[in-house]
Amino acid sequence: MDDFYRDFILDHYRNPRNFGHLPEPDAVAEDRNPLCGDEMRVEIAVDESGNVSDIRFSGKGCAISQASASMLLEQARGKSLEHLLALGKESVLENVGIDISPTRMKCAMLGLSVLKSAALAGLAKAESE
Amino acid sequence: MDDFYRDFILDHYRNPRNFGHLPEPDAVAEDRNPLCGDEMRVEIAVDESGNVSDIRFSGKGCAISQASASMLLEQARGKSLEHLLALGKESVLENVGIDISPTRMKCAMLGLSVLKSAALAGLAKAESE
Amino acid sequence: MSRTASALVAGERDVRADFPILGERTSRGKRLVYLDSAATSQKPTVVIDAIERYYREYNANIHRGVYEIAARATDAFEEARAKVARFLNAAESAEIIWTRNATEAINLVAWSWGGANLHEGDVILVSELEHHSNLVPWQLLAERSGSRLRFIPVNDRGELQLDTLDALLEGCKLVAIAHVSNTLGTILPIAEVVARAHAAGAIVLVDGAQAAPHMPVDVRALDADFYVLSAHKMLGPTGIGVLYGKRALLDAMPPFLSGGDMIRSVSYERSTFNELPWKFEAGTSNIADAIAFGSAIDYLEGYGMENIRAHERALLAYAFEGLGALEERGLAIYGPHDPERSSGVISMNFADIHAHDLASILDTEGICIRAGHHCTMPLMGRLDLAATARASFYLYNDRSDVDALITGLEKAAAIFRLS
Amino acid sequence: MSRTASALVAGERDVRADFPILGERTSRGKRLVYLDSAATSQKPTVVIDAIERYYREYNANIHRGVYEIAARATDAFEEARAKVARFLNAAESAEIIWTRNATEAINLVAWSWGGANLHEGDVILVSELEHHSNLVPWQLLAERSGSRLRFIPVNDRGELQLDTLDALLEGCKLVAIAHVSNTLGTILPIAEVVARAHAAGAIVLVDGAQAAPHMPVDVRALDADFYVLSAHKMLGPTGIGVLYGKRALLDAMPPFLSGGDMIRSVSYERSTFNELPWKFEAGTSNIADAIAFGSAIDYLEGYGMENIRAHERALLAYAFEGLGALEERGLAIYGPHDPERSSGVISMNFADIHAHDLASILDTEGICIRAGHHCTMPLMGRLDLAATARASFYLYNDRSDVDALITGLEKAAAIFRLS
Ligand SMILES: Cc1ncc(COP(=O)(O)O)c(C=O)c1O
Ligand SMILES: Cc1ncc(COP(=O)(O)O)c(C=O)c1O
Repeated sequence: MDDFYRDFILDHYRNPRNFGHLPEPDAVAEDRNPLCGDEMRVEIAVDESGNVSDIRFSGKGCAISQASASMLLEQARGKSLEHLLALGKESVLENVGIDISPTRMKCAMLGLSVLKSAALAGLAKAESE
Repeated sequence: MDDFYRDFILDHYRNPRNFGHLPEPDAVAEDRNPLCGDEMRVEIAVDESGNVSDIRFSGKGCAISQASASMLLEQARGKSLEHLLALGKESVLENVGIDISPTRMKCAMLGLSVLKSAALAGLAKAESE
Repeated sequence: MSRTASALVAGERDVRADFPILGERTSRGKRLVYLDSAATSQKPTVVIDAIERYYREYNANIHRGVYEIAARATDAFEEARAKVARFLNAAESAEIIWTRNATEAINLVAWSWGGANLHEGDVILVSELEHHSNLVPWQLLAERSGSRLRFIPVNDRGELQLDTLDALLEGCKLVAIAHVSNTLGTILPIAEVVARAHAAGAIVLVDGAQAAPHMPVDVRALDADFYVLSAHKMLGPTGIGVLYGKRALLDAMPPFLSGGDMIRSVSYERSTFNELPWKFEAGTSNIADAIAFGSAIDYLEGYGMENIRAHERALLAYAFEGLGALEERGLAIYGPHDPERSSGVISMNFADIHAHDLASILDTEGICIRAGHHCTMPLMGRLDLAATARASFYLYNDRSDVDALITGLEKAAAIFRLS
Repeated sequence: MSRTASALVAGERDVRADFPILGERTSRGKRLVYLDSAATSQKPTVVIDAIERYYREYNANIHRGVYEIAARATDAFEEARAKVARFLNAAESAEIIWTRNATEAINLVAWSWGGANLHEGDVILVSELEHHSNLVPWQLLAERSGSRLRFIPVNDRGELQLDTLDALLEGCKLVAIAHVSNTLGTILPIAEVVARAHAAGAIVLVDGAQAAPHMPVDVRALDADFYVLSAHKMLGPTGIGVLYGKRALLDAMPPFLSGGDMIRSVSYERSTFNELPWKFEAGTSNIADAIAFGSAIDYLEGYGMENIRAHERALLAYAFEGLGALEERGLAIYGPHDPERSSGVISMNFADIHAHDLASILDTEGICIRAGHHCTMPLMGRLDLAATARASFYLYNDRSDVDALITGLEKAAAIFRLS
């Protein structure tokens, strides 16, 4: 794990992209890693064609969860909500590019899981409209 | 323990002395060995000078508890209630005349314990009269 | 495991070698003839070693530890849960809740499910042969909730009488029933009881403390709503047991014991709770013993539950035959007296020898049996018995143990001068 | 035991030799630097051996067994209870109830005593630094009974503020409070809280999970009404804990878990209950682990609780000194920061390195610490912390472990490019 903390990871940790809040999000989700208590929130704005037009995350967490979320969200812009829902673990693991120990896997996947919850909320909302 | 079951023990077990009930007991007590469920009841009649004039026990139990009670009660007749209250373990152990394994000690002492409860009840009654 | 499987083929001696205690001698130099497995089973070396290995190599608290041994302990602990799920054929590991023993598992249901679902006038149905652990919690629940107990009767052989079941099920919310009687060995027709209970709108808790050790159990085939067991009766350590419950029921139940580990988030004023199975596991679990119970399950599966059942059935037949010779001297055997309908339990009395005296005399020969009411006082009353002497078998017993028992009974007859 | 005592005199290496796991290497070949004893302690060989001996030589169910090994098991089990009673200076063994852990002990009081004694409008008083296990059960009890929770405040260093205590005690029936904080190490002024609570007519439950392992505890000197602990934090096995209660309170409490062993007599319709302590012990107890906990107590007493306290105090002073050098690089230490007023716990954060990342990096060096909220989420909120990294000591730690921790922190600083 000590080789996990390379420069670009620390940069995403210390300068997370898309961090903060949207004025009028179309879909929001938040979750908590029950084992450590870290919280994360994802807000999505959707354009007319159902693609992500803007996105933010917020919360406190370790370098693994924050950097993983920051990198993942960079790729979410412009994607359809269905596309986000179909994302698997690999999408996170390819970004970090290094094996993550099983004890920290939940940290790495927190962003993915909240992102997918937000996408699901967005789809449900679209359907009910 | 196999040498415990000598002839006089088996005789007391199969033909317990003072077994049954008194028509009008002055004091009664019963108890149960919670570990095996065996029950025993002792009934005492007291004469004017406060000594045991008649006594009975009843209940179901193993040879150890029944024989021990039967032998003990034979010696209780004519004794004062105070005397009964002061009886110790030795009074039972001397009767059986052989070491009793710790697991069976509760069986051997059941009669003594109920006899003493009955004596206590008798003394309490005498006092309140 | 392959060794165990071959041991069965090669004869029973090798199985005994897996259980170190069976090589011990009593203070009188007798070999141990252990016939009290219904009270608690002996443990094979693999189970004892699993405990030792945990404490010597990777003892750590689980679930929240980042470091290596904590991860290893967490994996082993959850792997043991998965083994139990597979062993019982549960739909998922999350339906397996660790408890201290079968008793605690029953109490968990009585307090949590019972507290939320039982009300004034409701009926709880149990059988007349239940262990106190599957009776007293329901008495107390009835008292708390204003509900009433009813009893499925048994006949004089301890067999369940189902002709009045539908009437008994009227107004019934919960049936709590043993899978196998610990006092008589009777195997109960659980699938039928469950089907009829479900038809009447009641759910069923099955007390599997005496079944899970001795025969294949498939909770989904039985369609049991709850199923409980104790590890210590099935080669596992003391201090660990299991509540199986269907997810829908467990999900809807309020928490019972609360504290660390079972929460999701806590503020000063209120808390939200973790998902299954941890929602019901408060505080530090019995980590070592859960892991060791997983090893016990491996051992049992290596032997094969069908093989255990077959072995005990054969031993029971052999014992009934041998004991038959003592019947004319006053030996009375209770229960169905039929290896097809009993698990490996023989409850008896010998002439006028009290069960305690019998057990003491057998003890001098190194033979361990249980004497008393076997935590089924009401059943003893129903059968008009004060106490019985109970011999119970497991996979490590063999014909020589039965022979020793019979010799011991003959010695008791001599000591008590039976003709 | 004499060996242990002399080990202390001869230097600390010999104590480490009593703990087999401390001789293990991690997968990266590092020696184990175990600094997570507040989560669970390591176990000396004597404790592991006690478990093994039970299963290999005299495993049997207790209390009702007539045969030799059952008698031996019963004696050992009750002897362990007597050791706990002596260790805590209880008035009698009957005041010692076995539970699974401290959490279950607290829940027992919440359900049984709380159910019988707490009513609409009553107040339960806890402190702001409680472990979830000494908070959530009271939240749920408050909900069930209509009573309310109040909180004794702590200051920013995690020290109890008692100036408003008398006002807080108004209408209060029960105070539930930690003896030592698991997150900060703070030692709380229990005797004073008890005296003032009693004066106000409230009883006091003391959560001793972090105190009993580390310092002499005398429940009668404290005048605690209930005192709880977990064996696994004090050299004993997982799966066994203790509720101490004053006899008068325990006697008056209704039963909680029910079933085998805790009854006096049972009929189909109702039951009467056994005397203390068995009244609260339903089903087969965790026999092996209770006995092994007795061995842990022997070991602790052989070392001497005063000596453990002195050893940890010295180690804490040494650590504070060593860690001081890192403060200018951003190391923050929480809690009283004073060896006289803390038990062997150091909670910290290092610049902007999240506690989890710190723990992962230390893990690569074989150093085991805990990261997170330590089951005290509300306290973390109160102190405005998301998580801390916690190192905790026990009798087997020494200066080399502190040195390793400091080296590990320096490595983390390098990895995170701290200036
Ligand atoms: C202060 C305190 N109370 C209670 C507990 C709960 O202990 P257990 O999980 O053994 O029940 C702990 C353990 O983390 C603790 O530190
Ligand atoms: C049928 C039955 N149910 C429940 C129990 C209780 O098991 P435990 O004491 O392990 O909780 C037993 C054990 O004697 C049993 O035989």
